Amino acid sequence: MTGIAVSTTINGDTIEYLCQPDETLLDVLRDRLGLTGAKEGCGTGDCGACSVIVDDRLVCSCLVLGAEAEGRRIETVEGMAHGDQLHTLQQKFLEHAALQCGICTPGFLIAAKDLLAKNPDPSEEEIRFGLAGNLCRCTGYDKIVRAVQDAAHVMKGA
Amino acid sequence: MRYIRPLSIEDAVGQLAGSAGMAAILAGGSDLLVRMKGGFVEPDLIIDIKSIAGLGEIRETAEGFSIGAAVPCAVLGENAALKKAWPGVVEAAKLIGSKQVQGRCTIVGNLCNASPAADSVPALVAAGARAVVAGPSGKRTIPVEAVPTAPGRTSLAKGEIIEAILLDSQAPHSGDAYLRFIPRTEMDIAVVSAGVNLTIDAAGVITAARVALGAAAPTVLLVAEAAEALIGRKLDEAALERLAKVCAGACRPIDDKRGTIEFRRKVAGVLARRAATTAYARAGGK
Amino acid sequence: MNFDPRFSGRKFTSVGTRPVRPDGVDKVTGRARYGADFNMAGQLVGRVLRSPHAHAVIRKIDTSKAEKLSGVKAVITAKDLPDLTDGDAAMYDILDNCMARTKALYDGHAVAAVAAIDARTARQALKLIEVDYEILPHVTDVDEAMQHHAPLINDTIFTEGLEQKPVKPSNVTKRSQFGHGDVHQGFGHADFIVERSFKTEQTHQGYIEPHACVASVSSDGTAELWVCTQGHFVYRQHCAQLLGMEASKLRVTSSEIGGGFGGKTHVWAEPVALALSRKAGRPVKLVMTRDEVFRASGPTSATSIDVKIGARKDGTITAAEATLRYTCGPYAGSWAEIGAMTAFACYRLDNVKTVGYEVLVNRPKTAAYRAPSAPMAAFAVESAVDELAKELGMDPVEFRIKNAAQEGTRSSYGPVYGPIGIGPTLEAVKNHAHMKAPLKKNQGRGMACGFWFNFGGQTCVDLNIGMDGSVSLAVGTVDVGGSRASLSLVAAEELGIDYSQLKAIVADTSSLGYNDMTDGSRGTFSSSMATISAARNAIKILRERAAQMWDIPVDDVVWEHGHAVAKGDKHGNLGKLSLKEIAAKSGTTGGPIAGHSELVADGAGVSFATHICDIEVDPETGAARVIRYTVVQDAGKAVHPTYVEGQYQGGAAQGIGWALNEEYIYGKDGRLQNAGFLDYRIPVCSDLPMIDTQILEIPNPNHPYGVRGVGETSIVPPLAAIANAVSNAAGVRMTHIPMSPPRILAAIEAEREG
Amino acid sequence: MVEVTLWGALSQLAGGKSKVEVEAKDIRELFRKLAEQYPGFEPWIDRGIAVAIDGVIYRDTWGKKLPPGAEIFLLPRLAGG
Repeated sequence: MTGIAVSTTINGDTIEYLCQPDETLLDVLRDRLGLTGAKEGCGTGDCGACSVIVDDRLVCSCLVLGAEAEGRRIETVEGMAHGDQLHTLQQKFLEHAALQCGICTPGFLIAAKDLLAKNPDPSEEEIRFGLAGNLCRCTGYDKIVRAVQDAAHVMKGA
Repeated sequence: MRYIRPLSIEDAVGQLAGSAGMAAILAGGSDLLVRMKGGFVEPDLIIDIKSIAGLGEIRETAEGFSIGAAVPCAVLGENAALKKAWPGVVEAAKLIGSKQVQGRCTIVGNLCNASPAADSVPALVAAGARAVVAGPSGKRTIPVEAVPTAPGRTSLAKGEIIEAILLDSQAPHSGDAYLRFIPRTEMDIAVVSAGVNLTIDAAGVITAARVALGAAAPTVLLVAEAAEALIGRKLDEAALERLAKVCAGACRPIDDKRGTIEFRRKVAGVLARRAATTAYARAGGK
Repeated sequence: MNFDPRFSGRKFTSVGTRPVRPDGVDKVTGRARYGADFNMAGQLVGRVLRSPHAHAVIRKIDTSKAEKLSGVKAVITAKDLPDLTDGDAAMYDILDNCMARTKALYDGHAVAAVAAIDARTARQALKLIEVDYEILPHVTDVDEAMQHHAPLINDTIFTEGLEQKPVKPSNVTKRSQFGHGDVHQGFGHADFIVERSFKTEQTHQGYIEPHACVASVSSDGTAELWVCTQGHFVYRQHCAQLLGMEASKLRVTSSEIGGGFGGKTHVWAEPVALALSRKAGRPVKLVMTRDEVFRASGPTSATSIDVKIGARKDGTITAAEATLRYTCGPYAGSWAEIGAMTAFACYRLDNVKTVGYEVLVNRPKTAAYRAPSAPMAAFAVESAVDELAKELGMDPVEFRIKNAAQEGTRSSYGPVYGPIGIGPTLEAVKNHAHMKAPLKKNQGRGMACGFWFNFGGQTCVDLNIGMDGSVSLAVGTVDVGGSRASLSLVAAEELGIDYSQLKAIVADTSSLGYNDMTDGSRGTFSSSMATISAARNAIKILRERAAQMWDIPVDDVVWEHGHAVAKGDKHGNLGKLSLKEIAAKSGTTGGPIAGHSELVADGAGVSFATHICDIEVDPETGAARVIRYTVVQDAGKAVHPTYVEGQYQGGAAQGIGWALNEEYIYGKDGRLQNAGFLDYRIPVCSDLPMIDTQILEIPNPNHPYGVRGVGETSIVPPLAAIANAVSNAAGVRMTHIPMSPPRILAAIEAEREG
Repeated sequence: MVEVTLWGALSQLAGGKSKVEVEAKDIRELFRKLAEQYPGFEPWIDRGIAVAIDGVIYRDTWGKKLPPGAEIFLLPRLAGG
């Protein structure tokens, strides 16, 4: 088995790395690049904790090979804030206490960002179905949905 | 283990045919990577087909639509023409996994994974879809229902790749629909499912119909008797009753962690009824 | 230490507000470090080999091929974790569960482990370990395991708690009994009696973060452990004991924790990681896969419960009886005992009897799950209570109010209650708008009550005041859901300063005295008590320093709103000294200012909740959907109300999952068939409505601010509330949890066919 | 002298008595005297027994005073989640 050289863009930066053919993008982000914001909750695409955006598509990074990132544009939770200015979603998650343990939070933020990019004015039902790929075991989702609603409201006004 | 990214279907077929050990096709990866993670497969060669020209596109042809093998299901939902012509097929494709999985999974992958519970397959079968198979000896086109032969098995020979799914233009006064049953509202594998495609005449009498059931047998079931129960009738209560009964009777399900034989039989009938009602309305029937 | 924990009825400035949590920004930016987010230089990858058999003798393990594989640095079996438990049966069970010694007792039981340079090598090494198993007959069902002919899981166990010591070993490890009065006589006075049997399936806490740790053992006998846990001090004790180390030489740091709910109160992988590191001489990172979490951590009990309740025509319950059988996995536990204690705790009963049986099965060792054992008992009891109300023709809320326990009632588990909140939660539910909202076709409403004990325990807190006047608070209870925010509010309240001047952290085991874990709803209850005590100790020093600065007697200095104030006419011109001003001079008034506290926070007080739920059932498919949900619970005092609501909502959501879809499914071969989030179906966002909450504040007399534990009680009522709602929606009484669509449809069909 | 109510398992070790009288000022003395009177209690005390004094449950505060006339109940020491 030999390493595959990959050149990609992560949160706007050009990044080059070597990876093995069976390494997932999640493995690469966490173990090779130190970007541990994406979490492995299941490794099988069932929990959404590893959500990232690849070329404007929301995906589970555990279901993407590191080798597939060649030439792509990847967004992770580490790229959501601008300097010390939090993204509106991040701010609203804090204000609404939309996190308890916080392990699912990076995945929810990325999924919510993708949701609002495609549907800036979602109904509660659209939010719930749009975020159905992200499991949260602490909150019962109530405060997460409210945070996304509030963020959508603020972002529309901006 | 090797990972390659061929640029032509011929190259992919050649690599696949010539591979010594186990070779796997990678499009969306939502089944392959899960199997690799679980240690169920350890391919010697991964052939990523996403760089092959045309495989990532939905083309409108004279006959209808050609959906490339690397088109993610999310893209099906974004194609207005396809959605208009085959809403049932698109609904089915959009039910696979989460938004995250939608961004990756493909209907060809769903078909080749050969799970009896695959969501898009009953809808494709009801729609009369065909698969374009590229192989070492050229190309052939086969009905979708001829692809899976048993759970996890397909009729594809060594070196063969499905490069596209063909859907004819929908006939006038026709409609299709797909419904599945899952315990939650999202994220589950179908416990049982039904796809219905039908055409009506001016009087609302059904002139053609195809009914397919998923997770009801080792492979997708195209239930001819269910179509017969509809053809020549309006979709009245008697026809629906007959359809439900025939579908329940046609099932050969199993008891497993997702459902019981009893449950699958009953709900197959219920879903066929409901899907037929939607398809009929889409066809313009009242 | 003279700390007075009694409720003082003070007015609050900080407590009861809703600021952003101190660990929040790290958690929304991906910077917070959880169990698997930490690495050490030279670290190896640990992997565990697990039994595929439910019950098997381990005849021989040959690790030689794995050891020879290039890149493998250590392979261990039970031989590398020798028995140092010295007759401590509970610790021996923990050891055997970490690494099977003579028998594999469940599908997923660890039998060997490797440490290698990377994950791929470790995986290959596992395949090279040869285990020679002699497969034994197994049993996974609770009722089957109690039969005489059932396969024996441990032939040294004889049922405890029987009148006569049994002559034969059994899978029933213990019988326990609670109650008072004479139930036989009580049933004799009843006009109506409901008697039913119930079953609940095994569920998992389902935390999204798998167990993870990094262990590093040095050749000098010191070690470090980074781990996600609900109690790093307890993990230190257990690991040190199992590895023969001195506790003070093992420094355990708790990472941010990605959910626990009781599931991270128990060591599994940590002693294995330490043993691997000791053998390899390098740090070892061990992260469970999701499959391993389901197969080999600690799910809840599966149960089988019989309930009998009788009442007079006027609605007075005359007698109540229950027999509760709970699985423990393959090791002795006290899970049915808790069920037996909690079952009827909501009611005022003259005649009550509960009997619990602890049952061994070939399933993973049962661990606590949020108010452990109470939800199943409440499901059975509250279902029967609802049915009885129906037979009496009484409103289910009124029937419960009539029979609810109150101050002075002898509880079903023994002691007489002090002031309690069951009555107020029922009254609140009775008057709640939800109870009056109209229902549509195929919809039904259900309600149910729940009880939980709540605990306190050993607690230690350090409060340090910096020279700039900012305050750092070091606590030893792991923050599972926002307790750093609530404890900062408490410290701010007591010191009279602003929340923003504080920073709370969870200290490691070498930096603070022993703390019990965050379980039993104790995190905020006990650490807030210690925080108040520490703050008061610091205030004493602040007053002394102010007295020095003013050169007056310390008795003339009082602490008011964050300032030292000189009292009496003599010092009228002295003004005030702020905490910041006193801190700035601390270097020359006696050095650093700190407040320390160590205490046992007992007197947590019991907790009650009542839930309301609307369900819509599809009569053709048996699908049940939650339409509306309301939680009413007593918090004593909600320190940070938003996080209290969060606990209520989270517990309700977990209960909804348990009620409708979550269950361990074993095949005939005793193997777990759904060890993943695909087929172990926890609720997704689109499954749930908003979950309304109503916080009642009935002060706990044994806490200075009146705080009660709030974390667990919310999972107790949902199973029953949903079962009652399904019953009202579909006209069928559901007796088997989860009420999955096939079970509901089968019940509807059976009812139709009469 | 306080009257102490035992739960089932302890009651068996005390020869079937559900209530026993003990001269004790606090929980520590209570446990010591109980262990003297009923040696079978010792392993239970080691494993942990909770004491309810007038309905309030104490698990570790062995210095807690036992007020005269108080209702004293021994209970199994439980775990939470």
